Amino acid sequence: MTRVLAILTVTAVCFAFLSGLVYSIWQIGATTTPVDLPALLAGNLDDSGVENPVTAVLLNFRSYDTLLEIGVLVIAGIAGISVAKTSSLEDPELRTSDELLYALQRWLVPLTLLLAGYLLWAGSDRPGGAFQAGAVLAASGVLMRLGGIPMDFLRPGLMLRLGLSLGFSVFLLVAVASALSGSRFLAYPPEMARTLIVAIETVLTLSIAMVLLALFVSAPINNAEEPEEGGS
Amino acid sequence: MTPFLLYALAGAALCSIGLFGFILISHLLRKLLAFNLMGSGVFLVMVGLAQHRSGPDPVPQALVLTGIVVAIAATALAVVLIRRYYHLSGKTSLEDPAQNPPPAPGPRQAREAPHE
Amino acid sequence: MTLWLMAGLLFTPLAWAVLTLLTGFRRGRAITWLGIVIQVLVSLALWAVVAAEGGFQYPLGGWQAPLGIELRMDGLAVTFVLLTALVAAASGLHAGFYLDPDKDWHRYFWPLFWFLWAGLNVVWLGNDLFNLYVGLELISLAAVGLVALGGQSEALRAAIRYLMAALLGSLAYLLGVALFYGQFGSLSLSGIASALNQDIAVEGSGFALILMFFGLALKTALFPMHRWLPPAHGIARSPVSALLSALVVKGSFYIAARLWLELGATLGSLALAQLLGVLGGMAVFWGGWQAFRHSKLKQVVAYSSVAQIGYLFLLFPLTWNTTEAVIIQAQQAMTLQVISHALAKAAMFLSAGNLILSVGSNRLNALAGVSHFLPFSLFSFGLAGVSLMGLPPTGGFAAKWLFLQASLATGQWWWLVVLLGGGLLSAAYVFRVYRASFVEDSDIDHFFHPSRRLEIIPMILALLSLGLGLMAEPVLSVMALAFANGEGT
Amino acid sequence: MITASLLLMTVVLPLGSLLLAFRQRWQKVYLYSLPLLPVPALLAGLNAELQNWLELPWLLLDGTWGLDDLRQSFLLLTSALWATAGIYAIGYLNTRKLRAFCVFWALTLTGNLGLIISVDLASFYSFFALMTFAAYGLVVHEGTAEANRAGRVYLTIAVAGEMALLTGLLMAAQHADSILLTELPGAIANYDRSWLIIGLLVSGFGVKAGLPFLHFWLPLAHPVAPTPASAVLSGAMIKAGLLGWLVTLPIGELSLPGWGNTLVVLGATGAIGGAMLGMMHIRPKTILAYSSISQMGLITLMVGAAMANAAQTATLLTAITLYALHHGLAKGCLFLSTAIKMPAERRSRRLVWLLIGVPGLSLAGLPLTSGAAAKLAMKDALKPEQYDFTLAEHLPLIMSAGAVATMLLIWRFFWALHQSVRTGPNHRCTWLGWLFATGCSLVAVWFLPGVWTHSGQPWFVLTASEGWSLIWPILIATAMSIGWWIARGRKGSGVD
Amino acid sequence: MTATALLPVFALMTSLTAAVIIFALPEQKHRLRTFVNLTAAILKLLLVGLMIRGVFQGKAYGIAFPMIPGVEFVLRADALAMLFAGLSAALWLLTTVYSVGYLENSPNRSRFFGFFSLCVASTLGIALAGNLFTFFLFYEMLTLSTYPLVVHRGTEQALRAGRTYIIYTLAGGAVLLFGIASLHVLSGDLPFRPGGHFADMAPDLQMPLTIVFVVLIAGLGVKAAIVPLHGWLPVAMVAPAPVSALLHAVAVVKAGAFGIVRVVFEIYGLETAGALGLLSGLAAIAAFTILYGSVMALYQSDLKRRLAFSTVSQVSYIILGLCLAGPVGVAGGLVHLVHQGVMKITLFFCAGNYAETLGLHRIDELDGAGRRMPGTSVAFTLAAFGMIGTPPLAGFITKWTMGTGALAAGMDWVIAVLVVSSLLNAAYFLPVLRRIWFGEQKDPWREERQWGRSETSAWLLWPPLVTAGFLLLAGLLASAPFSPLGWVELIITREVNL
Repeated sequence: MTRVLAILTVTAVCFAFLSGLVYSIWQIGATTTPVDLPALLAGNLDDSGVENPVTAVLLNFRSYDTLLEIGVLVIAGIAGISVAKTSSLEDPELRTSDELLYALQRWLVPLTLLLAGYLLWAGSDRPGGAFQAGAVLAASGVLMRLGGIPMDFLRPGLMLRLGLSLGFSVFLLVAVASALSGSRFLAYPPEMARTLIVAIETVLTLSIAMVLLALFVSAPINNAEEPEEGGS
Repeated sequence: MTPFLLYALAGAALCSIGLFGFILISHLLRKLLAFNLMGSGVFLVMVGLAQHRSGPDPVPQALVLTGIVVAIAATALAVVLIRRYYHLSGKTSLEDPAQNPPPAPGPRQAREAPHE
Repeated sequence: MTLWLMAGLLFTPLAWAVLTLLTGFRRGRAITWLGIVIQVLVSLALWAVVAAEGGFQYPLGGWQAPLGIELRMDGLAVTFVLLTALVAAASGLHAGFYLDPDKDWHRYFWPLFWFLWAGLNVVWLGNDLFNLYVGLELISLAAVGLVALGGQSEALRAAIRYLMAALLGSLAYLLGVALFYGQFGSLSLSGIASALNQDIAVEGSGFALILMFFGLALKTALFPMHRWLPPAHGIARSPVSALLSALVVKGSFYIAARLWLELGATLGSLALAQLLGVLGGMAVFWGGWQAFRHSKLKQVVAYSSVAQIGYLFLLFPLTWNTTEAVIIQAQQAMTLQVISHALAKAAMFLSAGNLILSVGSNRLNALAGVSHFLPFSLFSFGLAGVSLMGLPPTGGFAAKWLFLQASLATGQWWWLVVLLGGGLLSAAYVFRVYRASFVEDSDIDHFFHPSRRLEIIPMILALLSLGLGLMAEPVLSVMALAFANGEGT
Repeated sequence: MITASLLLMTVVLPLGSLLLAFRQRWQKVYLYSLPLLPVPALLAGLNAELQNWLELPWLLLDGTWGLDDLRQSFLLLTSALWATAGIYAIGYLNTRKLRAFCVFWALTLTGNLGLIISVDLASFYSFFALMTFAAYGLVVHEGTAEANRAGRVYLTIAVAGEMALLTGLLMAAQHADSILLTELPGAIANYDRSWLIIGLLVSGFGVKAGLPFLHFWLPLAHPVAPTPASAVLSGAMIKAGLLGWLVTLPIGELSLPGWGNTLVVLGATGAIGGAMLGMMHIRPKTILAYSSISQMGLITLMVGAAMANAAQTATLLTAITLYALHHGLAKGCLFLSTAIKMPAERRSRRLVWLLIGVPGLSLAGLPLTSGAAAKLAMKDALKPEQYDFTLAEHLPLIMSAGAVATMLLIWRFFWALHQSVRTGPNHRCTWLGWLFATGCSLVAVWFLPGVWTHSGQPWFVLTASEGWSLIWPILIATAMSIGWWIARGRKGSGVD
Repeated sequence: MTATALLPVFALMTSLTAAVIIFALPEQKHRLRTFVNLTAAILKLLLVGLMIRGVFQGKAYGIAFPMIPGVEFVLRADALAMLFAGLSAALWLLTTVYSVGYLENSPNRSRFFGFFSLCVASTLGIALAGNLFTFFLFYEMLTLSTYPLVVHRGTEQALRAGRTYIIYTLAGGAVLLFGIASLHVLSGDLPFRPGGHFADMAPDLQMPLTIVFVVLIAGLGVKAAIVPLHGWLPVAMVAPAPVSALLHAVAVVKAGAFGIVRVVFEIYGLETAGALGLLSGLAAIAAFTILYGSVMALYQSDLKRRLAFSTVSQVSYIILGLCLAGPVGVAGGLVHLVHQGVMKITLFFCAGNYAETLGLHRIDELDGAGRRMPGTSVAFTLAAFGMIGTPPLAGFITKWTMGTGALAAGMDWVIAVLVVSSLLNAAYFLPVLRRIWFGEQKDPWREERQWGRSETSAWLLWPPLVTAGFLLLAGLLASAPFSPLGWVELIITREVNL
């Protein structure tokens, strides 16, 4: 009975939400924006160092967002490995000995690596970029992991942590360097913008892949735990 | 009425469905999926609504990209936590622990009082 | 000079997060100390700059507002930056001694701590709606990570619940941002505010505002949406609880307040304002009552946060459609409440941690006879409690006083019930703790004295919250100046 | 200068004597010093310049002390009585609770003397209160259940009286806008609600003075106190109430026939009713206490007359003073005699009985005694033709009835004393004190100021010449007593 | 920042600093703590004495700085302030001495003395507060610092008393805060000013001002133990004797009464308050309280409870005095502030002595205590008679001045109240005295402690003797220049414009 009631209530709430949202969208769709950001963007695209406006926004105009976004990712990674088993990442249950998968892996992994590289490179002038590349890279890692390929660098050790933080650190270093050189935080010198962006994208790709992979791999099986403070 | 507005409206619908699931489902992984559904809805609204008038707009696209990363990070973290929670308590939902205490696999005794 | 300071402010936490990620707990601690010193100095310097010269905008990457992200460094922001520096420094220092260095997972405390700090600074300075979203997520995930750090299933349960609430809140907020962007084509808060001032049609944006408020209120744990907070804050390590209660919930509230102050006049409505106020009032009573009922020390403190947060939401009804003077008063009240609650609650959680460490139990009645041993921490707890009760001369009192003034000036007498009754209710739960410590019939003869380092930190915080009441005027003068500046831009 | 120091010493010496109470060992010394305590007062009474106010601006609410005619007489009476009773006390008291007795004695003494020399209200009231409360200690000194009960009654009524006084004095002082007692009567006279003040004052002081219906404590408290204390209670302290009336009531300012009537009725009731009630008792001290009520009733008559006719104030005051002196000394004497143990030897016993008898008869107005003088003075002052208030014409009758009643009561006392007296040796000081008191009552009284300055003719002589008018009530009463005695003897019943 | 500005601050700091030092001292350092305590107390007495002299010569001491927007923190020493400050400083010294003796060999002394000093600091702050806001600040500080003292023993009963106490006082504080805030909204930050601020108020302010007055009095009335807000006082007597002494005599109830004085005199002004018809109502309540407290005291068999109800009754004398609204009546009320303090502290000291030395708590156990403890009993007797209003003690001066004032104001019924109250006082004090002095000791003393030849510890004996001496002198020398009455008259001529 309560269940039905709960469903009814939630349905009503969701419906109200939906109608409010639709009404809003409808209303907003009928107005014009006071600020034309795309035009502004197009006007400044040349100074950004990349041709693809999305990448320009991501890594130049709103690079702060991206920096923080990577930060979020790193946090997730940290939090993930913080609950991971300390000694080994080997989880026998996760290992499959599927022949087909193994064969597929041998083909797919190099392909995905290539794809990742392309995506990264393409990012500067068409859709693509560090995140997409990183995701693809991570996917190949997952495949390898499922195939039972040991990946020692994923043990929670310095290597893993270095890997996690690499992209972020480089990004940050660039940001700080720009500040140190007298300009503002995160302001790239125009002549170096493209180089820097590419460099950042590259390390980011690695880091993103690393984080995603680590989160996938860090199977929390350790029994080490901490009781609540003064817990009884 | 451009297709973009349709996207936005579809996003709204996704949001509502996601919300419904998010509230009602107690299984944590499914709840998380509902959340992701909702997230997608939001991203659709964001892009659709912005592009409805001025055509392709890279800014919301970039925002959505960022948003996706954030959502993925959150999802991944949630999954990790949920897995560990499951591992420790054997449960997949946040039911009231008062009613059925967790069959904890032998939680260690409370930290010894420092004086002992 | 200012540029350097800004770079320092933004850079240090992020960089230190990376640095501490690469090291173990002990080295991380040493590094953190250095970072704390830098952060505090930078914050102080910035505060001095703003106090002397007024606020300024800081376009990141050199890109001006609609296109790039501009940070807004006004008096309010810098005050919160400074507050964050103080509380975070205290919590960080405390954690350095409080956490067990031999537990491997504690090394991750430091990076999470620094990311949290960074996220908070993002929020205080943010003027870009989407940037604020990212900042919120940064805070939320770091906070969840901290709650879950090495915890048992209960801690994980709390963390998951917290995470779910935070995610839902973020999405609601993001949806609002999406609608706003669709409406105004801009993400800059001040840009939207100036667009609103030009009298454009705003049909439908009210819903966006409501969505954002819903999301933010959920993250702030406003009354009916508060249920995630007590488990999370109660079960986390004490320094973490201190950070969460003192700062994290304030982040989302701060955004809500900024939104309201910039956009509320046009997009808000009387009903919304009163609704938020009423929910705040109910939070005060419900939280107070729950705090009174709970038997675990940290749960009491956590529920007290729910109650104290309720006061903050009085800002909305008290600034709706009224005179400039009253608005200023309400803002000042809110600011003081944020600051004093942050200081007091941090002091309270830290000292609660010390007390738990001392008696080896989380239960309230385990405190029997503790005052016998004159623990410093009990004093700190008590002093902080005074501020929560809103008794003079604490900051809590100053805030309450200003809220009272604003309520009376706007004729909204019903808030008096909240302010005065809430004060009494908080007295009830605070005195329950005192009372427990005065019980003489237990014959405990062992009492572990935590190191003085652990005890002195909450004491300083408590004294600061006490002194805030006496020093409210100078502190507020910087803030008031900033509001005036901020409005024009 | 001397006046000032004597006045100060009057109060300071008894108060200072309290220091002797600090050590248990000193209590004997303290006891022996009791007779000395009123000495400065006695000297002051004899030597002080009259109307020479001593200003004590720091004291209470601006203190003023001093003596005038009235106060001088009262001071002499009081101090003499206290001194003799003090001597008596040395012999009377056993060692039990000596220290407590001495302390309350000294305090009561201080109050009693102090109120006499006070000219300002605050001091007066202070001393009055001190006396009232300290006397409680004397009343309950024996610690018996009876004493405690008496003490309780005493205190209850006394406190009520104090409050009436406080109220009356407050109102009077507020109206007079002065704290000086000398200003009060005039102020009260001019006050439109003077009846209230007068009523309060009459009843307030009436408690001390044993006014009928306020007297209940008196026959209870006076007998249970140690004998020397009873003597001063009945002899001196009761007069404090009278003094209070005299200094506060608007006597001589205003004729208030209504109050005259009231007081006369009360006085008559007291004089006759007191005696009647006393007749029913067999304890000598109780009988004496009722006698005090009766005697005070007679004095009340005079006060009433004075209230009724402002013109007669001067004569009446003299008469009142004289009567008070006489009664105080005689009553003190009689009280002291109640605890005298009879010598075994027959002749000595007769002598003792004689010495007891004379003050008794003096009360009844035996010629050549102070009682006779007092009676004559009273008669003189209360001649009905001088007054025009309603009850004035009944005054002689009342006085005669009073005289008869007095004598009857005295016989009753003698009889009761005879029943209860024991034989045995007396302490030296007991003898001394008693003899001293008797001496005062019979002899020294004639040398007191105010006694021998009336119209050039000494009272002593006058009493002899007016012998008959004094004697007949005595005779009637004696006859009645004998008749009753015979009747009772025939019936052979015991005590009533 | 001249000396004149800093003197009040210094005076305040002495006890605050003492509190801090004491808290920091280890529990075992008894002698050092006693030294710190006494030094601070003496120092403070000196400072206050200095200020009293200065104020007498017409100097003004004070300091003010803004605290919260629109509100100033004001410390100011005027004659009225010095009345209260002098009382608290003098009695602090004595109570400290007493407490040292009383708490000998008991645990938690560090805590006790620390809060004790805080409590005194708050009292001084209340005295020196220059506006309602500052007053409130210290008023609440007082509440907090007395709580640990009330529950000091940590027994179930003490804790319950503490709860009652804190519920009452905090609720009162909340009400007071509401009143102050409302007043602030109506008319801004109001410093205490002789004659008040509303001499010529707008007619439309009348209604709100009346309401605010009622609210303020209700808030202050809790501490002043006005019926029906007095419930905490008899309960709080479970505290250790010096605490009760302090609560009843100086700190808490006086804070309430003093606040009412400030509000009536220096916020509203007597005339305005009278014109609004507020004084008669207040007078009626005060009169009722006086009688009610006395009647209740009659029924108590516990000595301290009886004293507590006596306080309920006596404190309202102060308030009743104000309502007489004439120079004399007001003087009576004000002087009772001091007199009641001295008398009641003596009584509580003595009650404490009986309890501590002989283990006597109930009145019917006191039989014969006078012989065993004459010094204490003499002090008790003097104080009790003072309470009854017997001349020449301090209480008489109060009663006399108030009575005269009542008559001058044409409020004759007040006399009746005074008389009935005195009778009741007599009715509940005299039996106690009778038992002490004339009762025969029936049972051996419950828990007698020996102190050699002396009746009790000198630390315990002297404070009541000194206060008893005070109350005797306060009455005897009432007309001397620095007597309480003399000082009150100075206040009246200088600061109460009548």
